[in-house]
Amino acid sequence: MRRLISLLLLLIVALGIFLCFSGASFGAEGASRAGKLTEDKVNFGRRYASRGLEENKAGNIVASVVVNYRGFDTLGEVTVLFIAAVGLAAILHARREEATPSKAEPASLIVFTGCRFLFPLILLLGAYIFIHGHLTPGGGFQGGAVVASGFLLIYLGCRGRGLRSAGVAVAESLSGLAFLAVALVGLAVGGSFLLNFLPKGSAFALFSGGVIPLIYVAIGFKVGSELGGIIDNLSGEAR
Amino acid sequence: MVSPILLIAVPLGLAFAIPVLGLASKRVPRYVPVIAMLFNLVVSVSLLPHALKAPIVVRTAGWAPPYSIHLVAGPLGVLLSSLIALIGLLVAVYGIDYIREGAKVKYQILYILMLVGATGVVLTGDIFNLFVFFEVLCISSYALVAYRGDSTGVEAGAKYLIQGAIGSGLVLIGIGLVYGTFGTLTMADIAANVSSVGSFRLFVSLAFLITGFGVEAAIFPLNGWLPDAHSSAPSSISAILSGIAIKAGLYAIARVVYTVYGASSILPFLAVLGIVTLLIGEMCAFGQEDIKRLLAFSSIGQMGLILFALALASATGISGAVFLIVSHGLAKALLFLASGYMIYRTGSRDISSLNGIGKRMPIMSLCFTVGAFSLIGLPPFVGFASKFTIVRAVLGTGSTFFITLLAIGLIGTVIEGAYFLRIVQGFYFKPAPEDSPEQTEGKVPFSALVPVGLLAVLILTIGLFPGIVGRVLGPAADDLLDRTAYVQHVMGD
Amino acid sequence: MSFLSSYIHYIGCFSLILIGLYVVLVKPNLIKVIIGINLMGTGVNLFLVTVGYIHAGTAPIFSEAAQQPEGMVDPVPQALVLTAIVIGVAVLALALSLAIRVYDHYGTLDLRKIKALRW
Amino acid sequence: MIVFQTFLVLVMIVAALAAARFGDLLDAVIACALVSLMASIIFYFLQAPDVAMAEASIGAGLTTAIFIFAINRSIRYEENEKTD
Repeated sequence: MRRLISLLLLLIVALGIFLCFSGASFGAEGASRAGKLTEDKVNFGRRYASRGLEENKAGNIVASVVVNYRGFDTLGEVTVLFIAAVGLAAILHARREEATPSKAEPASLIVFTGCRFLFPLILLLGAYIFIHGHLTPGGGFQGGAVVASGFLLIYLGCRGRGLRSAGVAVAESLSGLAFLAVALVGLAVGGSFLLNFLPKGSAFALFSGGVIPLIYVAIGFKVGSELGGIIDNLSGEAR
Repeated sequence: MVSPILLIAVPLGLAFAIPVLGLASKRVPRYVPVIAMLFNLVVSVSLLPHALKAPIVVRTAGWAPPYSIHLVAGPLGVLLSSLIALIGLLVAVYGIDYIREGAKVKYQILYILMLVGATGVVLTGDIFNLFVFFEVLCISSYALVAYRGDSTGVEAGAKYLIQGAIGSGLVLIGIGLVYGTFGTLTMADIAANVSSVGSFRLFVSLAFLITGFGVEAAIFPLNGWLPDAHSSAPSSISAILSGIAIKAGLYAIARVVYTVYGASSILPFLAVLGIVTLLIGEMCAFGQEDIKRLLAFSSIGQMGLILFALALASATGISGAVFLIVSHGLAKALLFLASGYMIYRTGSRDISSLNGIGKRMPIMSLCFTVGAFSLIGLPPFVGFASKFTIVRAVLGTGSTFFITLLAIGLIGTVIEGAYFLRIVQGFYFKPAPEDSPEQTEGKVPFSALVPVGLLAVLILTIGLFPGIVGRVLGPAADDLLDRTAYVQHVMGD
Repeated sequence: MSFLSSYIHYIGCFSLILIGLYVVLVKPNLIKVIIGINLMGTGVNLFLVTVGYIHAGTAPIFSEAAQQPEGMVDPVPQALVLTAIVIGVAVLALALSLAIRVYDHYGTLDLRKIKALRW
Repeated sequence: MIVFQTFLVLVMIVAALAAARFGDLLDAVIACALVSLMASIIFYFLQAPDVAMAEASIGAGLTTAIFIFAINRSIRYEENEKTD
């Protein structure tokens, strides 16, 4: 019965979506076929792609959209991840007191050494990804996720040597404050939140793009510490 | 004039700073939400005269709209953000001593972020940004419903999260369809172009958006989560969820339907949905024995009435709806806050165990009575003024359809009056149960009496002098109805 | 062939969304439901990126100054999807922590058996 | 090229169906990771390298890991479905 009703619901949704695509131009592809892309007014993407390089001097247009044009979204998104990390720790808080610590078998020497050797390299790769976010594909989120996967490795290979909750908390709140501080300096200097107030340099150099690399580094630290904290709490290793 | 963006940035910064402050001192984090909300209240109220003259459009990143995200602080947005800050401040004061178990510091962080999300929803002028702040609001409420990790809270949180996640997925599909059709995400820009596109695709994207936001707004078939979540959360959180969070969903629906799409053809459908929601909520509330579940179901009913009033599409109707949002927010926050300490005192959430509490907790039960009477719509409380505005608006439209719906809806109000009067009668005229254990932890601290008393005084004052809020209601309704003015203000030409 | 090239991605993403919705509506197991939410999220992300795709376009990244912005795919949906992916993983982590606590209290993940609360 | 992309989409749909079907939650999670991986490659072909990186590291990597932690701390097998 329940299955039948849900299949019927799905059919209605599918029909609605299908009928959407039978009509006129849709999406960037349809717009380019209809010749709409020449009008500057109707399409965000066209404008960012054509003017983004000179306005922000960052080679990666996605980076300048994420950090500058739609940077306010990014602030909200970092907040969402922060909420998830804090809420998860709060929900599992009671469990930590009632659960008895499980004695897991330590990893073998080869795994242990391998993990200790790889861990700094992974951190380095993550840092590379978020520092070069404005030049190459990648950025704060991707780099942060790579950093967090380093903590995953530590959990697998070196039990009991995970992150310390206090350190994670300090890292995430300081990097969040750094992001906000950069944004607010823009408000104080130029009257606009998240303004790219630093000299932008010449495109394709490491020191270019004004505040974009700064904010990406802050995001990288924040995402890395939050995802690391989530891994720590879910795996039951948090201290 | 202070930039409205500080309404979001400053509380956010304080929330980010709490973990560091918490390491320095255990006592400081408890007072941070109060500071944040006090700041928001002062700034919102000081912005109100400016917003009444013309909506304040704030750019981010220095680009003129529509090329970046911007905030639009119009009369409606600033009125709602003042309401959020006011209720948030009072509940934050209440929470200083009320929160006794679980991770207290994390509670304070999530509490601030939930209110930041609500403020962002009412101020933003960009449809994807609306989604992001909506997620901030929703995800922190999932976490707050379950933050104690007890069995009912966790179960309610899981149900709420599943339905909310589906809802936000649907919103995202709707946004994708909108972006594919218009190539823009700014609400004003979409509103300016909306007439140039064939109607069926618009209808599908609007259906996705309304269904998605409707989950949070607890419209009839989508409100399965609400009674569980509102009754399992701590009372201070229930007050915010009922008083503010569900209204944010309704605001999003109203903004999308009126300003962005200008879709007047679906309004009768929304009106019918509203009345159905009203009847179902009130009927379920009538049979409840648990006081917090009763209040939660009554919230569903009131949301139905607000939706009905919003669907009237007349200036009076929308001012009535906004007035009801204000009055229901104040009254429901008061009821949940008062019931929180009553539950601590009697150790039970059964309505029968609250019999005779009027003698043991005179101030709390007096305030509860004020809130209940206001919800029923008795003069001279604020509920009467708002419901009267709605009735006047319906009679003003002169259409038989709406008058019939209103007549059906009045049955719901009668049911509401019946169960609230039963509770109040129990407070004063029934003897206390024999074996009622006197809980010593039920002593009401000063920090709880002040917000509850203030809310009761506010309900009475605004009820006696509706002009305090009434001056803002007209411009707020125009803010929602007048699409050309909105587009002109935002796009600047 | 031209049908495939214009619609295959839309077919893929809406199949994912519908499968995800089906799992959420039908399956009683809490972790299975969360898997359904995850599938649906992936589908939605794919849909958003497909909306911004132009046939035979190039990635919105300038690697040398000579490159022309014409024929570049739309960067905005990609930025939106980055946001959506992170929001998705946040919801997922919270949902899984709730699932763990539900299992602690009730000893099962079957949503039909977890019925302490009802209407 | 379009044939290859069609193949990827078909693999993705089959993996999603498998994730919906498997009674062993661990298998379902692995199928889910396969869906994310295929989606990541499709993102790359859709000229979205940033999204492809994010999907590969977050969607296919971290998500799978936290699913496995959660399964480790609850149960592995879905109970038999009874039609209600």
